Amino acid sequence: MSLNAIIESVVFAADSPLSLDRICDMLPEYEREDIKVGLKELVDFYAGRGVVLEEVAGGWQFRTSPDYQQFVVRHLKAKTVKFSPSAMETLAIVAYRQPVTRTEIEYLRGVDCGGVLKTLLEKKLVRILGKKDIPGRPLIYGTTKEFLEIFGLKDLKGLPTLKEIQSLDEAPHFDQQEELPLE
Amino acid sequence: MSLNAIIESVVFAADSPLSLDRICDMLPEYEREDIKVGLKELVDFYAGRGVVLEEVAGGWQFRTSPDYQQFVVRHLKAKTVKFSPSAMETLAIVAYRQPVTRTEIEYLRGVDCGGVLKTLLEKKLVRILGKKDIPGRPLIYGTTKEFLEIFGLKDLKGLPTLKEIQSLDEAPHFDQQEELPLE
Amino acid sequence: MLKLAQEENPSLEGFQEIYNVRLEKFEGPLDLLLHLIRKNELDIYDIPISVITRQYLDYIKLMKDLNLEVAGDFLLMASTLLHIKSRMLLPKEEQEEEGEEEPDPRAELIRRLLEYQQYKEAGMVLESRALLGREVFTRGCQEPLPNAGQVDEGPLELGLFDLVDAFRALLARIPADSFHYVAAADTFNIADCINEILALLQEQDTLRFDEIVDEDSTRERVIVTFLAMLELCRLKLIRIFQNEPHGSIWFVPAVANDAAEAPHE
Repeated sequence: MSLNAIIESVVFAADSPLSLDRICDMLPEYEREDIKVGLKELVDFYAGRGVVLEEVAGGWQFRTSPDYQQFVVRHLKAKTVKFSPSAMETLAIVAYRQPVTRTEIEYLRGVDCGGVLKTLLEKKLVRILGKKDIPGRPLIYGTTKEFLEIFGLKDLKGLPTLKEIQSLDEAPHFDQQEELPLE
Repeated sequence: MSLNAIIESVVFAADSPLSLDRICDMLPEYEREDIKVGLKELVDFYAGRGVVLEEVAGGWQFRTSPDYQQFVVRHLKAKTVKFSPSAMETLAIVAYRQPVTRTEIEYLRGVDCGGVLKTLLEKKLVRILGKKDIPGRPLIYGTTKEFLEIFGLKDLKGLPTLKEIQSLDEAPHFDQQEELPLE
Repeated sequence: MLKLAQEENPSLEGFQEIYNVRLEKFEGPLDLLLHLIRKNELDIYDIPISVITRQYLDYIKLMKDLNLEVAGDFLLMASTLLHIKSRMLLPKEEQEEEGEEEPDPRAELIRRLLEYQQYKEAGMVLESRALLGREVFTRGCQEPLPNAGQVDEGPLELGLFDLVDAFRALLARIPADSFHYVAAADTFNIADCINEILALLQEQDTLRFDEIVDEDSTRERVIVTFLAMLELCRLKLIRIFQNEPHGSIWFVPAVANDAAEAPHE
């Protein structure tokens, strides 16, 4: 187990740049001088690679080399998108209550949903089904085929019901279980 | 500018494992075969260091080597991952038997699993795959990408093989179990 | 279940000596049975059912004596064991009357025990791996990247549980009476049926009534489908055609799919 590998793992996993003092505190079994030499050797070792060891803001940190920035930024487009809670909530309402109008969604959520709905429409998770036959003829929304694909559902009946999810909280239901044969 | 350094920087910057397909998409100017060779070379290059390149959850990711755990954890706030035996039993059943219904899990474990399942869902180790095409259309469960990431598995085929059903006397005795503290 | 250290319960010593049962944390009745089998060095393929039943019941009794809550799952297993035991006691002739070769009444239990043991062990093997966040770690620092904020292309990553959980959280906030009814899966209702028709109409432009209901459909299903159709018609989501009296009823979506119509609210 080499000191350099130890420093490498410690600096890599740290959530902020680690100062020499900090590294020394963490590795009391090693001499400060040896740690300094180790850091120097690691800097040389990584020099010219895609990832380099740098001293920033008074601490040591691994970061991608600026030379490769053009490739690294391509990530931004490849990153998986996670949904905000408000988008999730709105999507849930549309999924479970379709066909549903924006007013109904906003009534349920208690906040304006124009922006979120637009995002959902753009992402093709939600679509306009038509207009409701009531005064004002508001648009009504429902989920799309893409929605089913993303959630891996065959059809809307595959959506878990609230009752089913809530049953996970419920008390044991051991009594029904006895005769069930397992395939 | 070497391809290996590019791959290195791209994989390093990603915040989840990057699949070969994704890397190829990101680097259209390079051949898939060359990228594959590059990954292989990087794996060898990092082998034995404090940080290694690994294939997990269908993608590539840099991680600290388990050998250096004792040093790395010194500065990480104890957010230690801990699994109860019942969580592990349930998770193992979901992992090996997926798609599996709650009733099947409960039959196999002999106890109600609602609470455990919910925890596993919340921890994103288990997900709802949909509903089973049998009367009652029960929910079916499977494991997630996070499961593979946390357990360091390349894919589900990488699950340790189940011990063949054998007679009890040959089976190992799980003495550790006796130490379990009172909950 | 609880594990009680011997010294904490000196009064139990005698009991434990007699029955050789130690209170431990068991994951369930199968776990307890495996423990008893192992402890007595029994052959799992040929479990002496009366021995194991007795010990199992002693254990349950001990739990009760200690005022420990005995989970229903444990009682259920007790009744299963007693049932197996009684079947083992049935005279041979009586068994034969019921049919041909009666399978060993213990077979199912043995299979469950073996299988349970397998998964229990697999869980331990999994748990002993180098886990992310425990033995291994990924890069801790955020990679400083330009414009990392405004990103929303790329594949979506969504889970069904997240969706339902979002809805659940919402319902928890909202007074119950704002929701007249929320999906129920067990019975076939109009809402399900509407969803089904809408889903089908996403894939095809026209739909026949008899594509949704056939001769095997229950009366209830036909009525519900018809009501769903009327409701959809009322909402002006579909139009209905019938080419001849008693001919097939056809639906078409009232609005072409994803009409270029932008939300102009």
